[in-house]
Amino acid sequence: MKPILSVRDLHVSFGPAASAKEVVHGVSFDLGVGEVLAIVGESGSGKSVTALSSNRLIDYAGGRITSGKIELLRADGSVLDVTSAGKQELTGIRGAEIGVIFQEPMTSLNPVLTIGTQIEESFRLHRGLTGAQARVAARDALERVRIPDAERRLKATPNELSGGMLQRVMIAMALACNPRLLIADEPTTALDVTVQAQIMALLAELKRETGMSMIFISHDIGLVAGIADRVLVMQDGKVVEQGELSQILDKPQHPYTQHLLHAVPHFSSGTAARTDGARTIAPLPRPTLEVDDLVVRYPLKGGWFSKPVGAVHAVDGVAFDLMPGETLAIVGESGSGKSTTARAVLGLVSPTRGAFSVEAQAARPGQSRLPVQMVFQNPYASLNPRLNVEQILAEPVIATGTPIDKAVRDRMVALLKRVGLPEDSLARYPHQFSGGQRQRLCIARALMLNPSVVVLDEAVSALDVSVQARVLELLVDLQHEYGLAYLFISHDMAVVERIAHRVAVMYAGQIVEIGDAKSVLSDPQHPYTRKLIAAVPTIDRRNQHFELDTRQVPSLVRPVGFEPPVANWLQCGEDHKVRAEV
Amino acid sequence: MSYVIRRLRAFPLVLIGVSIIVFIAIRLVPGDSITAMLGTEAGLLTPQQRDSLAIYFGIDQPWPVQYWRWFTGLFSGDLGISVTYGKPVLSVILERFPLTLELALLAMLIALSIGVPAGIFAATRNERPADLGVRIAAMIGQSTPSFVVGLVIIYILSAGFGVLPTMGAFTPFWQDPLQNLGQMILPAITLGCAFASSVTRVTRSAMLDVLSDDYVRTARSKGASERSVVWRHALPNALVPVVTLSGIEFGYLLGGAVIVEQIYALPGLGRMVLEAILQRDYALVQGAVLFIALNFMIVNLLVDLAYAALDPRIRLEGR
Amino acid sequence: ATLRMAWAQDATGLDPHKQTAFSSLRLLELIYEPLVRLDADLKIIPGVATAWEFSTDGKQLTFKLDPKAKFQNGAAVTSADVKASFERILDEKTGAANRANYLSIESIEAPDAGTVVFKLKQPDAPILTAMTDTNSSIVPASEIAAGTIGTQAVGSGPFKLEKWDPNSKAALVANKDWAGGATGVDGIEISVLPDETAILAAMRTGQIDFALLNDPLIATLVPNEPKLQLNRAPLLAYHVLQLNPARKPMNELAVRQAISCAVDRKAVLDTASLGEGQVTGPITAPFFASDPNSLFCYKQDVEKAKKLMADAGFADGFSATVIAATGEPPTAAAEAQVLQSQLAEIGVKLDIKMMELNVYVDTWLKGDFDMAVALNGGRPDPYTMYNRYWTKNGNLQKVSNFADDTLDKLLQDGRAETDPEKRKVIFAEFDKQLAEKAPWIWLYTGYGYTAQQKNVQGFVPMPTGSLVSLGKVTIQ
Amino acid sequence: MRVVKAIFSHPSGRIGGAIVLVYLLVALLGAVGLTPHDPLMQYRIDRLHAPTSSYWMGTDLFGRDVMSRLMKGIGQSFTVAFFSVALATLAGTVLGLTAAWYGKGWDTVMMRFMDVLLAFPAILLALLIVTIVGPGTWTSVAAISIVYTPIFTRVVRGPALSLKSRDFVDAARTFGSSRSYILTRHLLLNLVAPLTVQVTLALAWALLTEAGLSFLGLGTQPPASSLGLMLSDARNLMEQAPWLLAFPAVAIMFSILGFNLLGDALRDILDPKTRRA
Ligand SMILES: Nc1ncnc2c1ncn2[C@@H]1O[C@H](COP(=O)(O)OP(=O)(O)OP(=O)(O)O)[C@@H](O)[C@H]1O
Ligand SMILES: Nc1ncnc2c1ncn2[C@@H]1O[C@H](COP(=O)(O)OP(=O)(O)OP(=O)(O)O)[C@@H](O)[C@H]1O
Ligand SMILES: [Mg+2]
Ligand SMILES: [Mg+2]
Repeated sequence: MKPILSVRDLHVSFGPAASAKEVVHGVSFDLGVGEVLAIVGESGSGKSVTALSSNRLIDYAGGRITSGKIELLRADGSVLDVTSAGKQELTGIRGAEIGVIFQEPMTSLNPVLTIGTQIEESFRLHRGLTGAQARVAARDALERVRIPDAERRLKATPNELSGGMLQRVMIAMALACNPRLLIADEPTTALDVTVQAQIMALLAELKRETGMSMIFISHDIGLVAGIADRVLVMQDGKVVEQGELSQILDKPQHPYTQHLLHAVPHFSSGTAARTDGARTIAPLPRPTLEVDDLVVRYPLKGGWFSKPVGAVHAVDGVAFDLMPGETLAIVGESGSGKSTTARAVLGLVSPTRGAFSVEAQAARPGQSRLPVQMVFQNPYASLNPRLNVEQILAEPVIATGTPIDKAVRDRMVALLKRVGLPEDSLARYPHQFSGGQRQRLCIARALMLNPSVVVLDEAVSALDVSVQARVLELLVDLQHEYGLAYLFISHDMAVVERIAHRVAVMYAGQIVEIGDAKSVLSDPQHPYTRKLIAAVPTIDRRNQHFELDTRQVPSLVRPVGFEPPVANWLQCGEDHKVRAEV
Repeated sequence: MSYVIRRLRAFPLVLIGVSIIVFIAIRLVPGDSITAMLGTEAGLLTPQQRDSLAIYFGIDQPWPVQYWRWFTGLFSGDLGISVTYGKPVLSVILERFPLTLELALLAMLIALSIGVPAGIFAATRNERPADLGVRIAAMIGQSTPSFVVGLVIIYILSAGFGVLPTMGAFTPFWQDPLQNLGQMILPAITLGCAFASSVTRVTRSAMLDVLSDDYVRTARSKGASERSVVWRHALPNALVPVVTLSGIEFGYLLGGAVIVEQIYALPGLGRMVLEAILQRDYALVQGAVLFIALNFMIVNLLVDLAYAALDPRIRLEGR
Repeated sequence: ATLRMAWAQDATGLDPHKQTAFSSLRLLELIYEPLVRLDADLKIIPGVATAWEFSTDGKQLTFKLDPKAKFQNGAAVTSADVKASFERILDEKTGAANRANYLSIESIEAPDAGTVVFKLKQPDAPILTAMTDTNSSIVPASEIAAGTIGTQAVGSGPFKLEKWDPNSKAALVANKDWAGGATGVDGIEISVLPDETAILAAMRTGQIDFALLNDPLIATLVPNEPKLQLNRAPLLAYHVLQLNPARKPMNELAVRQAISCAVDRKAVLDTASLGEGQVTGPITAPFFASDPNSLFCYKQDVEKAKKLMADAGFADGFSATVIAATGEPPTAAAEAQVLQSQLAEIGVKLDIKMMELNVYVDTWLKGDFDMAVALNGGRPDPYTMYNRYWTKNGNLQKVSNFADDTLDKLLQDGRAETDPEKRKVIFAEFDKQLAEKAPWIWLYTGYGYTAQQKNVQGFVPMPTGSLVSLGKVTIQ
Repeated sequence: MRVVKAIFSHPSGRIGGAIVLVYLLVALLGAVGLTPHDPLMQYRIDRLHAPTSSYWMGTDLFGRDVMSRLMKGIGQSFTVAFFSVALATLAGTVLGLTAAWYGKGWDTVMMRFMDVLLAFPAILLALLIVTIVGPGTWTSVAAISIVYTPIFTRVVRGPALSLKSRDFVDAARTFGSSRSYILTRHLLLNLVAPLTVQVTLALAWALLTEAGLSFLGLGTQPPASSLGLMLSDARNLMEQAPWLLAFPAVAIMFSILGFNLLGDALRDILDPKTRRA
């Protein structure tokens, strides 16, 4: 049988002809009817460019197909050479024969048009439907992607819906005209794990229903395990490996593929969890950081005279402690209060209530007044783009009032070396570094003052898998070397598994389960923890079916004076307790 | 709604500030109503004559008393009496306002109907000769002082073609739409010229930003035609800066376009205030500036409301 | 037909006794009439009064009113109205501009409806000329009593004010009851076009029949237009560089004379006004004026100037500030600049300070300047024109800052003398003295301009700039 | 230095930069007196002379060389524009920055005050200031800068508010960096780009405002020249001597064109989004 899409020796360049930069160097593949092809590879490897060449959307980004052939089998059985097709033909296949779902649902939907209008457009364009007909079709499309209360949602604008909802809308839009080929470009990267699981389930189900072909792009090889028939691994614009799913997962040939596979978590066995944990060592030293009954509330104002009408209970009664040399990971969905907890510990928001104490270790040279330092999620945003590295590293020192002398400069150089940055970095600016390097810079800066606790808020989430792995290794090494305690905040279970000694699970502003990593991850007790872990894609769960769950996260907004009930903890292991649900 | 109320609550404060500044400023200017009326002949007045004139003009009391008298009058809608017009200030202002409003609206209409399409045209031909042409034309339009444009238009029309709309008296639109438009069109073009140029530039750069946004790519992936992508998907998103600019310009124009009114002899607010300052018609200056400031704030509020209408992402909160 | 007329500046008010601005007078003189008027040769002709006569001792002035004269409200002009009008002018509470000219009036009597008798404290020949002023117009006694002068214009002149929208337009209709007979047009429609280039443009397109022009730069363009005609009349108002003799070094006679000698008056005229005017001495009324060439240093003489400066101890010159009003007259800035460049030749460094008109007036009235470029109004009678500055108790002593016995005496003599020829001799001497003492440097008199379509006929330009002859203008 | 290089490798920056440079050069020549004639010298016999080989741009009413006056006038106009924009930038930056940083009462008071100034018709405000103090170069500077200060305050306050909540500012707070350090290093330094663009735009407006003030006779004082004063002096001579209007008008147009092009280029160069890596 003829493949629906056949790509031969595709080369794509960007920029004006004279100074064109080729980013895809001779990619070839075939996609059979009803087949799912996964393209994996790190950021910038050319996944999107390759996929979006098949409907020539790259034209609008300034790209050009310089050579190669792309043949699309059309619904009527004819074959279209996409590389030489005219504008008319291209708009004819876009949407009708090739649907696309993009990575960022928040930005990929037009913010000023209602959901309904945007979905209806597809029907108008390719089906010639108008008015009430189009509206009905749009509602059906929304119902198809399991959006409850579809009629009402049609009138909503994108800002009124959550990320997961929006991604469903995107899917509904892409599938509106039953395209025979769906390109899903990292459709879940911007979403929470639990939401990701639902979207994946939905895609799998729709694929079964319609029998369409799909190109599924991802940088997470664990995720593709659930859906792909074939996998294509890309690096630097070239295909490095290509084959059946099981072949790639079980017998990876290329080192890069092996690397990707290594980064996938394996909780069930608990084998990957860190074993250098500190809790079992007796007698326990005094904790470096102790947090007790931390409450952060943001008042909500409204009405005529700006009276408080309620409060966002961002963090509600959080308590934990952190030993020297230990990593406590806080996991939870977006909005569960992880960052707020961290910011309270750092003194960036003032808690409504609660106490925390930081035990400074025996005075060490260069000890800062504030023994807690922070590494933020987005390494670019946390570095002032207009300061060079030397100025960046000097800042914490200047803040303590210490003059920048040779000793300080030596320490800078030493730290840069330690985190693996070239020595000549001092005079460079943040934009001259890659994402991973920037994060190392942030780590170096946090270490300038010899802190005892480092708070890492999503510190590796923005990084590529391979870069992520190297930064994590560095963190572990530094922890050993300096006896640092880490408060590690992440929503990525794979990462948590590799760095945490202990894990705290947050849900709606409260900790619902806390304990040592191995026992929490391999034997979760709280239903929410279970759901969270079940949602994490692993290569062990090939072509697995998820249950569709459309429950919403509970609102954190509470009336004035509301106090949550006192927590009731159940001990379920030596160092593992869970909150009892009432 | 509560947003509007919150914004409106700030109005009185700003207006009081404006009124105090204008009250003091106009009195700090040397000369007074008496010298304005009599010129150098004021030197022939006896002190007694002078005093009685001061009472006549209401400038006999100390400043705070004068201010208080004027300020309390405001609450009963009494802005005082204009000494040049011999009429209540409010009625003088309201007589002039329709012209100013119409001029501002026309100028904005011209600016938007030229500027927006031109900006889009340039943006969709980014860095190509057509784009460059539009941009240069826009910059030239923006950089020519309006009085030069006005003088040249008048000269060319009158000396070259022997035609000119009737000047001086203003015919309200509802009396004779044709004559009214005949009078207003040239001044509106003169003002619209620079205004359209700004609109073009802002539209162009906003469109360039928007055209590279993700949802535009989404629209294309659905097979939308180029026209629909530009006008339906991109343009509404690019309108916020255009509305901002138009709002600010419009707000300024509602204060009267002194120079253009002067050249085309239009009895608008701008010239009225200028004359009032020159005549030291204190009540009129105070009332007019207050009125203009109020307009400006209302326009600003409308612009902010327009944002929210244009872009549902924008939530109106405090400021 | 209606005469469509334009001017750049509108009247600033309607009270004929208080409004002194040139622009106000041009409107008010079409509505109101004084007792007597001036003709184009500055001779006194009947106004509301048909005849007048001084008593032999010069202390009583009697007017016979025109029985046909009627106010626009239909009432006849009576001696009661005249009496009430002058009493209003004399009342300090009114703040009337012309009051200072009537201080010699002791009482006003109205023996019958058609006769008014002014009793004077002393002989006062110039009082008659003062009465030609629009600021001495006769207004209805009833309007005075009602307090509506200034809000309603009810005069006895050729036109009736139908509508006035300040700074925009005014509509005048012919006064059918005008004692002067039928007017040539049915009415006048006045547009205020603040930019004179726009006035010219409007005249080119035939939109305007008649216009008042101020700026010689614009006026000189009118003759180039085949359909237009320019009327000009030499004015009594004079362009002058006022020195402040109260300030050093202008207190030195030699310095003032040096400045007078250093100035090339013709050049100032040629540059600032494109030669539109005549170099003048202090007195501008043709009947009294002397030949400028006979006056002190009216021919530029830089050498003499330098010598005078050296004599006064200012061989190296000095610095001073000269004030001028923006746009009033339009030539002021140009005059200041030409003078600046001329005085630089004798080492006088002038610093020009342009001021908004009112600021200028305020500064000028306080006498707070080194020098001032000014356009001062002229009067047909030298005494009325100059007593305010050069008599010892002149109201504007603060401005002139120059009290001089000779000048004072000459003016007093001129006032009391009723024989025109003798007065001429007195004022010739006054003219000579003033030029020689040079408290001010008189420069030139300009023209009053009006432009009209060629089909407009019957307009007579006047040295006072008056437009009263519009009453008889016709459109062919 | 890097910025200058970047400007000249940017297409519109090259043109804009060149125009501004030429103007600065001309202004400099005018300032040191290297003009074809003395700009104040009145050649009486050559009054209102059309352009000739000895007077390239003709002469004015007084017989002064228009070209020399233009050269001097450019310097004068630029002086007013530069100083007024500099003052407005300084005041606006300080006010905007502190308003954003301290928030609360100070912010409210400051922004309300700026609202008052903004709501005040700009040209009237300038007019009043000039009539109160009396015209002159420095009055124009003061008047124009007061008019533009609220605009700069807003331009600074908005971005400063968002910068204030950026991660690197939070990071600085966790180090305990001093307020002044954060304000200057983290906020101000990052405001340089939007400010620079605003400055070039404001320079263009200031030139036009100066022209407007001079048109109303309240700007530069004769016999000194400025672009606006030359234009306003020329208007009633437009028919006799069109060159008097044409040259200053073209000069003002090109200078504004130059600033606008430069502003566009700076916007591209200083914007990290479009900055070439
Ligand atoms: N509009 C563009 N202009 C210039 N270069 C581009 C453009 N879009 C992509 N590139 C380059 O093409 C290369 C491949 O980009 P592509 O978007 O296909 O990567 P990707 O594998 O999809 O990465 P990611 O996981 O980050 O989405 C990258 O090096 C990128 O810098
Ligand atoms: N300044 C604020 N005012 C009001 N509400 C806030 C504020 N900051 C945070 N919140 C709310 O507090 C809750 C917790 O936010 P937080 O940033 O701690 O979540 P998170 O777990 O870090 O989420 P993410 O994974 O998305 O970073 C959210 O609902 C958020 O909307
Ligand atoms: Mg991609
Ligand atoms: Mg967070």
